[in-house]
Amino acid sequence: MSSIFQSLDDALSAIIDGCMVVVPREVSGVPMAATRALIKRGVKRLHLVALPTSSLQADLLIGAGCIETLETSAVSLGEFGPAPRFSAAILSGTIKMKDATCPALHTALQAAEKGVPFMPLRGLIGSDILKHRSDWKVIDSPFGNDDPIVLLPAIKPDVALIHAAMADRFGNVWIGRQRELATMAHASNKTIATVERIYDGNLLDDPVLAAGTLPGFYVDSVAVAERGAWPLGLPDYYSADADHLAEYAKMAATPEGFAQYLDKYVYDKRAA
Amino acid sequence: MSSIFQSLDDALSAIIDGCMVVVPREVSGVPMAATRALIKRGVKRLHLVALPTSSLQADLLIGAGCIETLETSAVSLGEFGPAPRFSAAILSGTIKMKDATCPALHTALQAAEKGVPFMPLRGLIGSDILKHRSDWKVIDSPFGNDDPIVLLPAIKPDVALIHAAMADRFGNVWIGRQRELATMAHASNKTIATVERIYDGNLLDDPVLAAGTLPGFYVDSVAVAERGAWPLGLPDYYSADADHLAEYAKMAATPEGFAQYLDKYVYDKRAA
Amino acid sequence: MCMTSAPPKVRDEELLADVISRLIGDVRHVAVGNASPIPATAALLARERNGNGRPYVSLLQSRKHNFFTDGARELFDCAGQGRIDVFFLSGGQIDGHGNINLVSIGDYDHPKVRFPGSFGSAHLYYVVPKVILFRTEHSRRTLVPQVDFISAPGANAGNVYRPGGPIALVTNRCLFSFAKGRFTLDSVHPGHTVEEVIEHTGFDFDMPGSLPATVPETALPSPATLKLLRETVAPQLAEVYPQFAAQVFGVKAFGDGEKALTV
Amino acid sequence: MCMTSAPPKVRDEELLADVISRLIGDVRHVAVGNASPIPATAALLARERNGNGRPYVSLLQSRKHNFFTDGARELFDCAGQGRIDVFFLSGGQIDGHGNINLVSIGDYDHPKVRFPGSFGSAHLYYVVPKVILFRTEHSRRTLVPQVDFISAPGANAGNVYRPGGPIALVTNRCLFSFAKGRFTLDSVHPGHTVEEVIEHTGFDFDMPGSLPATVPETALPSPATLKLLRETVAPQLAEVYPQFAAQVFGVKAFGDGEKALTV
Repeated sequence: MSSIFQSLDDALSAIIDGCMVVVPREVSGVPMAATRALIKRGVKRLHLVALPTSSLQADLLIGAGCIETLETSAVSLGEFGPAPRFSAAILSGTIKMKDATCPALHTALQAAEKGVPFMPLRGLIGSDILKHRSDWKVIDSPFGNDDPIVLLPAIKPDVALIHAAMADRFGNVWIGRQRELATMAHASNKTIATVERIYDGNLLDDPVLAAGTLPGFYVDSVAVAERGAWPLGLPDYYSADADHLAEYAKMAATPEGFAQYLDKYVYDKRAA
Repeated sequence: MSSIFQSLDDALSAIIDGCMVVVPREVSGVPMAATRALIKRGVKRLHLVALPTSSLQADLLIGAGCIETLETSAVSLGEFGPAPRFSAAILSGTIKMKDATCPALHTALQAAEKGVPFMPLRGLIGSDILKHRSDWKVIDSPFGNDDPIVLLPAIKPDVALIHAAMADRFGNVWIGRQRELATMAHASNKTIATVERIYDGNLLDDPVLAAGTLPGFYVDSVAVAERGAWPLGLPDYYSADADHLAEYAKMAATPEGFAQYLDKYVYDKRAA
Repeated sequence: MCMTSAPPKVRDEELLADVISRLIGDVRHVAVGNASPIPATAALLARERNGNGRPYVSLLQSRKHNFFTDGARELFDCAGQGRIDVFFLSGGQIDGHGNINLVSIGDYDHPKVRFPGSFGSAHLYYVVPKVILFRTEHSRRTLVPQVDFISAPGANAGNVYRPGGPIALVTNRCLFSFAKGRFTLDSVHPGHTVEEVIEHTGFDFDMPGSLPATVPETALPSPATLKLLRETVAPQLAEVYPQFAAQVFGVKAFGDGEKALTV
Repeated sequence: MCMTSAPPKVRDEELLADVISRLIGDVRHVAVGNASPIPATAALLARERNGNGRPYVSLLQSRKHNFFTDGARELFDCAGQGRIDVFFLSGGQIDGHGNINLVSIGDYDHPKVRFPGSFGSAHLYYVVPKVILFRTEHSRRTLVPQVDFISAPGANAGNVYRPGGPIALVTNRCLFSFAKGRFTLDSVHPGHTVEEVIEHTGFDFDMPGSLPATVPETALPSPATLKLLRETVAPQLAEVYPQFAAQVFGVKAFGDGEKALTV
């Protein structure tokens, strides 16, 4: 069996222009090294599904012109303020926004995980989110008192892109408590993982590690990317780099500052 | 905080006559010590949901007259043959059987886990299982080509009864890869766990153990029951006792033999 | 406890946390979303006041004060099960019907201002029995007659399944309670007035007896509460909100709270 | 490979496993349910024949040959995703329309015989592209004109979503293929005859050219296949089906295959 490990660029080759990519929320291990590699390569017209929210990752991809459609419940830099490129893109109408609410995205991916065309969810009725989502339907529940309930169509991404602590040579990836990464992989056609390091052995052989492992069966390629979530944190591993995020918030406030940020931190022009 | 650990009988006090109890399949850690205690106590009219199948546990409870309604996809002793008390009860009409198919039960419990009144599932159409389940509905999917799809109502058990390797004094229970135990707990009003042993520490403090842990938040009582799945196996711990299961299959083939089995192994008349 | 000396100076954050902790009441589980240091302080205060580890407090930003092991979905599933009793929401705009707007100002397709987004509000607002709205900026810009975009409505007509909804709105100026689709001014914080609240509120609200004079002043935290806040709650908070804890309570966190993987 | 000596004696189980392994074909993932030693043998044989670790083989009874980590649900979710290419089903009764009965004989409410139940058949039969029916007892008792209870139907009318279904039925006497709602007798195993198959089959089926004489004999496993089965597959099988492996292949398992928890 040839190794599942590839170079970062090779591992990302399935993410082609125009494809639908699902990524995890800002605290679940965001593949930031992979995100920078995609921007460097110049990927275009992505349909990004951020499950269920995003911070730096969506803002960077939007600012760099990689996103055509964004489907998420919120984009924010948290304590570092609003996400400036996201806000600018919405105000200027340069991306198509599909506003959602967090559990709606989880539910739509669970529908894909189960192979059903839709799943119901409570809430949403009377919200303007629903009003702007013609792809969501309301039916009267056939159980109970005919109360209305929303049905959400399954989201089946082309690629799930994740970052995690470790993977073994069988492609098994240890995801720990970030179980939404498993749902993302189950729902998606392909899964690409970056990891901090290689685990020497088979993660499924140890009952304790196996409990937190996404099986290699679902994983198409893996690349080692040390501190690959930087400047965001990786649960159970390292915290976010607050100084860097503050710097980003400041620089990305203007298009010029954002371009400088890309030059400095993405396009490897540090030495210039 | 008073200890969550109780005697086996005290821990089981929430399982009262007539209540709905969900139990796991024969290979996921079946609370057999608890099952024997319930029979000894003489619990009656249980609505047992076996997720999604059962072996010795359902057969014992049926033979001992504890079951009014059984909801499951199959009861069998596997390589030791049919489940004799189950078959006899169906032929004589002494229990109400709600036949299902495995993923239908998983789905119905997931519906309760999500707090929705129903969930859809592929398959089932054209099956006589559906014909005999007036509580299941068929709608034309509002997504796609109006194809018919089955909606299953949520199952919300009164009690989830599980057996696992270990629990800590905060009620956290290590369930490993048996993640259906978490869904059972989430779906049920109360959860009772028996465990092989007490873990000295907090299972949630270790990131690796936490990944396989059902939080104590969902757990109402815990009792230590060493080899509590015997004569069935406990994954990652011990295998089933094949000799005993063969003995059971032989004894339970007749009502008299079954009564002797209860005397010998359940009612503690071994010395007699 | 006998206190004859002058009461210690009460900070605004301490007053608000005390108000919120009293709203929480006797419940089993309080969950607090991201970037909510004052509600987090209130939830921890409610727990420490009881002294029995209850209510469960889930701070979603924290690893330690958060028992979830089933991924990002578990919070919402847990709420759907009816297992979250209290949650906190805010809004770029909040109107007199309890509608909240976390999306945008102006026309949705051509907005003038964009906020981050609705997060889980369009679900949690429906299924959590006690949702406490919290907004420190109390102005006609934030408290409006009608929100431009309803992220989640304050109430639903007909037979929509809705066991949850708003019970109160806490601002830097006052405490409103919410019932039957309207806010009532329950108390005004010390140093603020009813007239000021009316002036800075963009929506109509009720008053007890409909007379400004009958609106009580918000009670100050007791010395025992302040002691709990400063000595017991603040150190726990510092792990999750280090800047806030340092600024308000002068307390520093030990380490970064992240327990490293040792495999 | 040059084989001049007499071929080694072929056991029935080896022949059936070989037939099934050829039906599996070039796929990514084969799953095998409980109490199915011959299909498990066939799946492992298909994998060892390719020599590249593919297809993935999930033996649901095994910890080692089973990658699932998301609980008992994952098998069915995986199938729903279209990620299981081959599965095996059987039936207390199987009829000529490919309907299978795992529930009861007689009236459902007052049955004469009760079987264990439908297991996952009413889902897997619909979503797994290649379902291979397997029943070693080939008789008019098991292969009937019409099953008494349809656990899962062989086909669906209308626009029912159904990417999966039966492709073949393997018995101790022969191999039937299944297409367009009917079985066709593809081959008769060595030592059996077409007449015997007709005599013991309760349903109508097609024959190539409609003449008994044109039905070929099932090919014996090649010596290379037998070697793989006996030397490579059997030891792996012994972990999951110790009795079967000992009886058919004379192979013993090492330990009980259960890796103990060491926390």
